[in-house]
Amino acid sequence: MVTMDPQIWLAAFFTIAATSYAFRDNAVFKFAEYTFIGVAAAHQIVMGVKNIRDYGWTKIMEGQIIYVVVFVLGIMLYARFHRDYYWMYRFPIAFLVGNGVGISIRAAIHSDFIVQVSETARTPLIAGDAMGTINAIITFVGAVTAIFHFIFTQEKLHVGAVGWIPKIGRWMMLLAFGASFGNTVMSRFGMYQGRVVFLLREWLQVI
Amino acid sequence: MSIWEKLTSLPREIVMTLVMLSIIVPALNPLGLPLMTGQMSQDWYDTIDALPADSVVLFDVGYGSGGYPSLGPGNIAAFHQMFDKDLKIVIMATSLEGTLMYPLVMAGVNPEGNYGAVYGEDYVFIGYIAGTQTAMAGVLGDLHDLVTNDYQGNPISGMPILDNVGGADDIDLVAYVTTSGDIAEGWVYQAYSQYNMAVVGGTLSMMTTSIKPYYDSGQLLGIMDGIKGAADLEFLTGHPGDAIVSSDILTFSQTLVLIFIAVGNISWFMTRKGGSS
Amino acid sequence: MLINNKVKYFIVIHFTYKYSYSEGKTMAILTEGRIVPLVALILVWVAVYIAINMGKEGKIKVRRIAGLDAIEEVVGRSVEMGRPVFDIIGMGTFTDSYATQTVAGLSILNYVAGLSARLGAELVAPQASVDVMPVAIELVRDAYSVEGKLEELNVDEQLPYLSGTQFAWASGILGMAARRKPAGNIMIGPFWAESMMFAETFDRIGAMQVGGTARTYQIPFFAALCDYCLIGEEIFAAGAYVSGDPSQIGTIASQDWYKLAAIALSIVGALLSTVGVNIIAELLAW
Amino acid sequence: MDYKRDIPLAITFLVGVIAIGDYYTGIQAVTDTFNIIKNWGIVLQGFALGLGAVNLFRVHGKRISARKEGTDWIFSVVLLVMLAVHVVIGLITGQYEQGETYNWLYNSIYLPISSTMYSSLAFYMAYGAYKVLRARNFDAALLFITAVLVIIGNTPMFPAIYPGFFHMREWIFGPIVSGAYRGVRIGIGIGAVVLGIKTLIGMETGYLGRR
Repeated sequence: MVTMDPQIWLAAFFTIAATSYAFRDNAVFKFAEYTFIGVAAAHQIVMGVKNIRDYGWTKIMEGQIIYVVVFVLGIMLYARFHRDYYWMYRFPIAFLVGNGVGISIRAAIHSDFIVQVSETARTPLIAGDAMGTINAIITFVGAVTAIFHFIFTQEKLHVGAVGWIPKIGRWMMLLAFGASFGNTVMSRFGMYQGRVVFLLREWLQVI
Repeated sequence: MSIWEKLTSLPREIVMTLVMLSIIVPALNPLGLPLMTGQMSQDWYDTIDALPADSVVLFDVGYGSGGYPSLGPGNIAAFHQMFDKDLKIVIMATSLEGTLMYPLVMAGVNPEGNYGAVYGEDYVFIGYIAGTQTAMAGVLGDLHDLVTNDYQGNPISGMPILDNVGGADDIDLVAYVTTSGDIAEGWVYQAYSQYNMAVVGGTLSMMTTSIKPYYDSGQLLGIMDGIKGAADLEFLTGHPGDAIVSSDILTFSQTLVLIFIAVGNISWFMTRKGGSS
Repeated sequence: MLINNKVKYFIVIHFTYKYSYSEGKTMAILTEGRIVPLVALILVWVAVYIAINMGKEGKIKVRRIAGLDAIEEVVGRSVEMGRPVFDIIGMGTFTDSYATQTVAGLSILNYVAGLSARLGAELVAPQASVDVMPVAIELVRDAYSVEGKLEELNVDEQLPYLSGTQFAWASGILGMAARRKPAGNIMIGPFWAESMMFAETFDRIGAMQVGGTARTYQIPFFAALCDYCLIGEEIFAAGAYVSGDPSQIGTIASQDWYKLAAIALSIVGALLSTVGVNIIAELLAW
Repeated sequence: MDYKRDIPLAITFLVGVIAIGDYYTGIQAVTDTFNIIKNWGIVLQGFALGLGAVNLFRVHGKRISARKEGTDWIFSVVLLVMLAVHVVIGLITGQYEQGETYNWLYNSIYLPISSTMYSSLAFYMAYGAYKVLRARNFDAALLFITAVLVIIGNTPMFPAIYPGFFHMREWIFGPIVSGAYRGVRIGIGIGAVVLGIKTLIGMETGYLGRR
């Protein structure tokens, strides 16, 4: 039996509306899309206000008057939309960018560069068994040739006999991208089946 | 127009309808095919299994409704295992919609009913914190300096679970489930590189290849690879749910995709042979 | 089995770390185990300075990327066929984390506009971002005026604003492609799920395509469908090559030095550890 | 000196260097300062969350007042109404997203659209796999091989018939993916670090906006 719950009916309508784009662009889809953008922005505001209350306002209430500065900086963000006071927006954004960049690159050099290089450097190319050796060599060749492919300012590294190295890198990457493509297929179907199950189970109640 | 020419350009409506059917039919008539567990999810499971009871896990709900169909089941399975092992779970959200995913997940886990867990003693949800990596660094740095209330505004002082949790040194494992590359990398940066913590991560299958290097070097101890990883976890924890149901659907729909690939290639090859030479 | 042992090993290490190091894990000034990363970070700074200065003096050459020749071919083909050429730079903005990809896309747009003006092709470059659009218009106008063909440019027709929302933007492009039947399509910049829709549609109408993005998830679609695909950082090199901007060129050179170091350390380290000497990994753990 | 540009550049540099100093040094004063920066940053991010909405009001407000482009302006009205309704309901109760009405609306409107919007790309994946995944040249052939093998390994039926299909998939995710993606990861990592350093030292100023 089909459900009588208006919430499920609404959800079913929007599920079908959002799917319809796959067949053809249409007004119902547009309605869903613009609703989506509007509600997403609204949710950001709601969560933003809650965040400001929980992590800023409570601090002022506790007597940490210094947080008034943060509120002033926060309001300055909106100067961005003013023709003449536009530049005031740069102070808080500079703070956010400095913090964001600092907090991420300080660890990125370790996580993405040193640990990865070190992992390549400490793995022996000969393992206990033949398969292990083959795997170790493929991994090593893939990593080194892929980096090689992305060297652009050393022209002599891309001609003659060494010119094969970046080509191998490109092929190794394409093989890996193929695996990524295959997994993306699963990712999308894994998501969409959840919506179909919702329609069949909650809305039509046939399973 | 030859048969090959027709097959090389099937109208999209036909393709879409067949895809729709390939999802609906198995949903109505599940087959219950066996599953093989991947190494990445096995490692996720083993990592949590190796933790002694009362270890503290920091769990990040880093996805929203867009990722829920793929990641929600895995999140539920992960919580089943953690509650089953009597771990203390400190839950947070770096995703804007995390606080709305939390009730959906908890409805599936039912920690009070299934495990006798008590909110505030065995688990707590400190809600959404803005700033992604800044939020991670904040919680791992000095939790009590940053957070004063849980997601519903109740003060966290006096909650036994948080009495002994001040920051990274008191947390034994960081686990996250996310749709965002910034969050997936961020925990490796902030927890592994900063504090040498044990981290496990769950992502959409399409992101798995990009974070795989972290797993190879031990920066991530396990990966939950989207809906497949979720099905693995449901199987390993013995709590079958939506993900295992989905594997039958995947069988049908991906087989259809494979047929399309075959038809596409053969017909393309045949028409090219006939046309160009 | 090996990997399972790895997990257990890390758990053990983690707990040992937690209970033994937690009291005195920092030395007086520098934190243990972070000396190499700090030195590496400071050297990036030095490298950027040196490389940009070298770039200004013209000492650095970025190699020509194969895809750039293909772009010339695309534009030439459109002239021959008398149909327009599309250049799509994606829907990135200057404030998101893909800004550098947008900049690379703009450099390419400038290059394509120059070629189109010179060879007489009709360029169409739909826009998605209100931030980026004025810059794009400026660049295209510059390119046309360098060639002395400014009067041939119709900004409203050739650089229309479609939409900043993903699916509206996608369907706008698909509609334009179906109507205008371009002979060529160049897509360089940040792309999301729309990449496949674009690549597939332009392929179907018979356009020759050059695609490139540094968003790795989308590369498979370009690699499979485009006649030439720029993978990842190739788009930055291509952008720097055509723009000749010393800052961009210097950035690429400084990254190259680190990549060369990574290759050298990997090769030496792997060979040494094959014979049982693990010195490189130990050094990097400082 | 142009204080409208130079002071922000100095702020970026200072804040960034303190963040880096916190990681690399054991100096207590730096760590304490950075703790304050972190907490401020979290509040400021909360303020920044409203920027998108203001932009939407500007763009769609203009579109509504112009009323050109056929009937598209009606959708702009829909957008702004939905935005306003959700904000009012979220804020008026004082319970934010935990409010009962807000939750109800979220689960019946936003959740279904959002989770369907991206997942309906599955249809494109199928159509794409059919039109795209053709071994038309050497590059595409390489992609084709691993993509097909991974899809086969991911489809539970095939490993159920012959487990080797799954082991093949696992092997591809072993050396092939590990090697190439490690190279890609190192490249991305160093690229991000160089860009970050350029930002801190004021050579990359795009975030400051127009001059």
